[in-house]
Amino acid sequence: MAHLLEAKNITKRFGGLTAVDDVSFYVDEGEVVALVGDNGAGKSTLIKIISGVHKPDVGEIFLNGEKIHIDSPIDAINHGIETIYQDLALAENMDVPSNIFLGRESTKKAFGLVPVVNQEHMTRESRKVLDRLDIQIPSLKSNIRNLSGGQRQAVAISRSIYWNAKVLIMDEPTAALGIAEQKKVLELVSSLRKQGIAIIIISHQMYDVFSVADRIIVMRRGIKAGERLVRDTTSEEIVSLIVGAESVEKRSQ
Amino acid sequence: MKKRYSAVLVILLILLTLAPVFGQTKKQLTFLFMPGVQDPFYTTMEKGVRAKCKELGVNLIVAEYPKAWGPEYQVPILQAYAQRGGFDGLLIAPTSVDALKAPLKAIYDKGVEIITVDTFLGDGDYSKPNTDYNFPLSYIGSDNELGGKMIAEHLAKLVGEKGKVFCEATNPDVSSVAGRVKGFTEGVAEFPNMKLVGVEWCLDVQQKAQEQTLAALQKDKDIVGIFGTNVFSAQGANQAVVNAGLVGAIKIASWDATITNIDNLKKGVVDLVLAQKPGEMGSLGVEWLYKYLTQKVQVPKKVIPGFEFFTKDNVNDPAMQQYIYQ
Amino acid sequence: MSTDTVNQKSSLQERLGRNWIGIFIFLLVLIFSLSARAFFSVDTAQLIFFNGTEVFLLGIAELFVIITGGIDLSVGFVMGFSTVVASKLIVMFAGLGLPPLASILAGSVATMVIGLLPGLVNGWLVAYLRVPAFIATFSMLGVTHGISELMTQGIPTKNLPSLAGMIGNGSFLYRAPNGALSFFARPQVARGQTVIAILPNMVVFAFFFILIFAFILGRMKFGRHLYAIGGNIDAAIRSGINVKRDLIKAYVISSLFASLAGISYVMKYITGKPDAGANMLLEAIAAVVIGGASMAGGSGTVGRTILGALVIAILETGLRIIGMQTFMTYILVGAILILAVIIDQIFPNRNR
Amino acid sequence: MADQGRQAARPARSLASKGGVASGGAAGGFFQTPFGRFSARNWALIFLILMIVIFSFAGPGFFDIANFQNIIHLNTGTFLLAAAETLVVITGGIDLSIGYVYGLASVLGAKVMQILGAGGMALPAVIALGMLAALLVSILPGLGNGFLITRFKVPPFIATMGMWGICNGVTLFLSDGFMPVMGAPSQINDIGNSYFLYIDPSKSIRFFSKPPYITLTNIRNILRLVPNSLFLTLLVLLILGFVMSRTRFGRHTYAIGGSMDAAVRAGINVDRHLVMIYVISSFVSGVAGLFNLFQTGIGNYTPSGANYELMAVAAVVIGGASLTGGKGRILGTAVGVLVLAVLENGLQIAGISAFYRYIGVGVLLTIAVIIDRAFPDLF
Repeated sequence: MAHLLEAKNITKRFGGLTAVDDVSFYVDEGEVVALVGDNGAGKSTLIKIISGVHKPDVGEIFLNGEKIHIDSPIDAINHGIETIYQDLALAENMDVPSNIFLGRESTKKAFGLVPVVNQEHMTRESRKVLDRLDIQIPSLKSNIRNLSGGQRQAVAISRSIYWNAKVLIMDEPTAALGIAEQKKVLELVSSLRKQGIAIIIISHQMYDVFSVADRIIVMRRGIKAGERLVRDTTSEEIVSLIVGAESVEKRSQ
Repeated sequence: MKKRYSAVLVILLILLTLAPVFGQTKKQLTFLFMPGVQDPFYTTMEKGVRAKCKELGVNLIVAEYPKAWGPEYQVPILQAYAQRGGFDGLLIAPTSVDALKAPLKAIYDKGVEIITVDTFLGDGDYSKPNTDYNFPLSYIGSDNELGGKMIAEHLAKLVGEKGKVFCEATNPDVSSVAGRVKGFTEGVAEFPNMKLVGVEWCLDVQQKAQEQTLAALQKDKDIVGIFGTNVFSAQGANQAVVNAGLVGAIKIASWDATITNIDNLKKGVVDLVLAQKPGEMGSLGVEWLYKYLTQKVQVPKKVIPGFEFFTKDNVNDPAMQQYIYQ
Repeated sequence: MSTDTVNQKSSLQERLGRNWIGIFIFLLVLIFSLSARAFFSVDTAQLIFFNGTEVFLLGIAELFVIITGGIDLSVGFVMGFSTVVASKLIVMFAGLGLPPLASILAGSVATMVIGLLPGLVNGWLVAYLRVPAFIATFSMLGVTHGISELMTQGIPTKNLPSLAGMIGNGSFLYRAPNGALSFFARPQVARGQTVIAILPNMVVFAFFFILIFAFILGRMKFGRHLYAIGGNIDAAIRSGINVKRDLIKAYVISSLFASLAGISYVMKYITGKPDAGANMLLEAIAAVVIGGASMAGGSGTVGRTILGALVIAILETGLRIIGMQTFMTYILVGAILILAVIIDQIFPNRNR
Repeated sequence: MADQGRQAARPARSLASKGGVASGGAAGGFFQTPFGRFSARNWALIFLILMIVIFSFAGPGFFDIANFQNIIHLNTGTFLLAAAETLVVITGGIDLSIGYVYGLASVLGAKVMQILGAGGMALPAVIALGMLAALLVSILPGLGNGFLITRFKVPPFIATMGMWGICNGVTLFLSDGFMPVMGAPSQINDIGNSYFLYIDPSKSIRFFSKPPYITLTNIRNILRLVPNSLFLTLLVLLILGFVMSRTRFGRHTYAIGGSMDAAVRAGINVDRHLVMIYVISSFVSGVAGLFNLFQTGIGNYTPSGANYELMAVAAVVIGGASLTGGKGRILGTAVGVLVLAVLENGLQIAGISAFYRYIGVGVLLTIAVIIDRAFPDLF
């Protein structure tokens, strides 16, 4: 069976620098893949290629076995690949439903003529998706500005889910959160996995990786330095892959 | 980077210093006309100046019209034209009684003869010795105080010599306008049953004049007459009366016979229009400059053309048409 | 400045792009000189600087604030306010029996001190009350306008000592036709003889202050701090710069230069009125931006701002001398302003 | 923690939050109560009502339907300009060119009418073509602004300031250097200044013009209601208010002002949207200028000291918008315009120097911003 999302032989160069060098990976339905590596290892470039921000110099992307072209963020979204960046990209001055529906507002005809924003419908739907993910937000009418970091993350995730994301890419989802909120977000990731969504997480925190991921891909200086199933590995092994200690050992032998 | 700029600048400066000074050929007389501000009054004056220059065979340079009333608008223009040079006589409506003294003196010192038209330097009396403003040949302009007074008398007749009147003026700094207001105030005071309820200054902005007049009409609902001291203030006052729906019930006297004012007179929005004679001022100015420069004739220090009054009755009179500012 | 090593690599095209303003000035001078021979003279050059004095000063006023990433909309009316204060004070001192020169000096110095106040308030509002610079200085525009209108009641100040006009319109050095030199006083010569006047007093006055503050901005720690604040305010705070105090100083300097422009106006036109600088805001900001500063802050120098102001001054006087209508000035200044920003984006290294 | 993230995203604000200014603390106590929140949110409205009450006692003739109609009639231009500016301010930009677009439309309309009228064309055609020309031309500066801002990334402040200069120059050229352009048909003046209803208390009601039998002696008894200008103002304000609050276009405008990034990633075509915003702003200013022609009968050059654009920004900010974008309402702006208008009119009628108005504007603006800072999500 074809993988849900598969990237083959991706290479991306910026001038003289090869940011991603011939990397292949895949993610399946209901699977969480963690992408780890040091700063500058090429993680961000890789996901930006998948989410349509950069175009690869070499390589192909397949969705359910079919080759797809991702030329812009909109293309990625249309293919069901949603990305939640570290800064979340929420309009802080607007309320929760407006953000979940941002750019895709539902409308109804006023006077049978003029399309107006259907706030009731949007609020109803938002409530549904939040309930489905078991997210508590006291008032949907409050502006994003007044929500906690975890709540914002939840809104951003709900937005992707509502629009039927098949693949969800999360860039450091827990970085700016308190301990309790980090836990909430990880629970959320688990519940998304149960719903059959493929998730790619970039994270620096070993704890996160080991508590939610099924598989770990380690990047180092643009290449894929290793790939391990979580149940077959330890955090020491992953750390040594990240820093490249193994190769040092090998050379010294 | 900086060095390169300085080098360019230095080279430029050297080039400028080495530049030859081109002398001007002086066969024919050339006059410069420097108006006070862009308005129909001065464009009419320009027509008079132009016609007279043509008649006498004098070259004419018309300076750019300043976009607003004030020495900071007029002086740079004057100086640029002075820098260009090539004129023997200057007709100017100075926009300040003080600020124009120095730049005009500098032009005078270059050998140019000057006549001020419409407005003046100092107190307008160039016959006094030992002042720093007695160098222009002459001041040619209206007796604004007299005009104001005459307006008051005409307006009094229109309203039956009783009731409240209001004055919409422009700029207290302009000698001519201040004179009109003074004359009008004195004129109204001669009628015991009339009262001047206010003087507002719109600073040459018509919208402002309209707002101020409307506020005055709101304050004193029984105003029967309004005097607008120049084009913009009269037009603004007209607008206010139209807005208030009181056309006809309030008599408006207006200074300056612009086309709009005359049209308004025909429509019955305005009831009295005083025409100065800007064309005549201009043409007199050219004539005296020419006579002085060619024949060394003694020029009177003050020349005052009279006024004409337009009313509904004479506005279509062919003899009066020449006084409309075109 | 510091990136000269990088610039060595730059192509000719880039170099032209970075120095377009110098080339532009050269072309302007060339075109005007070819159009009207009278343009190409020392007198015209002096006239350009003389007429541009206020724009130079207001440009510098704006520069100090724009470097910090702010904007000062009040400069025009602070200038107007200062013309009123200066002229009223001079008349008052003269009325108290002080000799003309003393009253002019006392009035000017007092105005410079009073002229610091609007900047102090602006700076306080921006630095401490977090009011955006646009609003704070726009408020100050209204307040200074209102106060100066109330002070004059619509009547520009009259009866200043005529010495003011002699200073404002005079020059530093005169050369009579017979070769005799005299300082400050124009020699008495027969009418029609040319006296060469060198260095108008007001230009000397303006550049005295401009050079001092060019030094402060370019060479002193305070100047460095302003660039740091405009570049990255967080970094500036974290590196221990007293950002609030420096911001206040920037606005005070802006206000000081606006009042210097006001004093220059009083000397030139022997009167003071509230709207004296009303139409100069566009020119002041344009001078800074044409001079390559970014509205986002962190860049701009005194020298380049002066060049920017010079472009405007040359255009204004030049168009008049060649006999063009001045509506062209507005269109050209507007177009050059936009062009300056676009060129900066094509050659982003220009201002460092 | 969350706050840190926000600070990193907006370095400009971090100074503010480090300032620990008292204004943040003022949010406690009274302002936590519903009434307190109401009064902070609607401080401009409360101030407006207070002013009306005070001026009603201070000046004879202030509290009068005729005077209120005057205020609205004379500020038609300001209403429209401020409404136009509101849209731009919500996106986080600014449009400094509107004052001169206003002048340009007025002068161009008058010029076209003058020329066609002199050519002997039929009156309705003259008026229609003049209007058309003014409205079409008023779109151009907006297109230019939008293009410069989106394509060349020129900051809105500079782009619109440059356009200010250009429109100013073109207007000067058209108006022969600052001359009001005269000669437009006088009928437009009647349209611009008449009222919907003319009521003679004792006899009759008439629409659009005064009863023909009225003579000079009883002209002052006529009650005139609803100036035509009010219809225009309401029309524009209602349409823009509706668009901003109820349509996707409005939502996207707020989103762009709140977070450009969020808008881009949500798939909004931000560039096209911004161009449209600047075109609307410019077009509405053109409508305002055209109405000015109908009101005054002359193509009026905009004096540089009038600062229409700055007054519009002032009204927008007093009306509760924030210059950082994402916040503002058309209705609030209308209140902002009324605050400025009533202040000026009241001072004039009360016989107090109207120069206090300038100071008042300054003080009100600062209050508006401090309230905005203290209650960032009230609106």
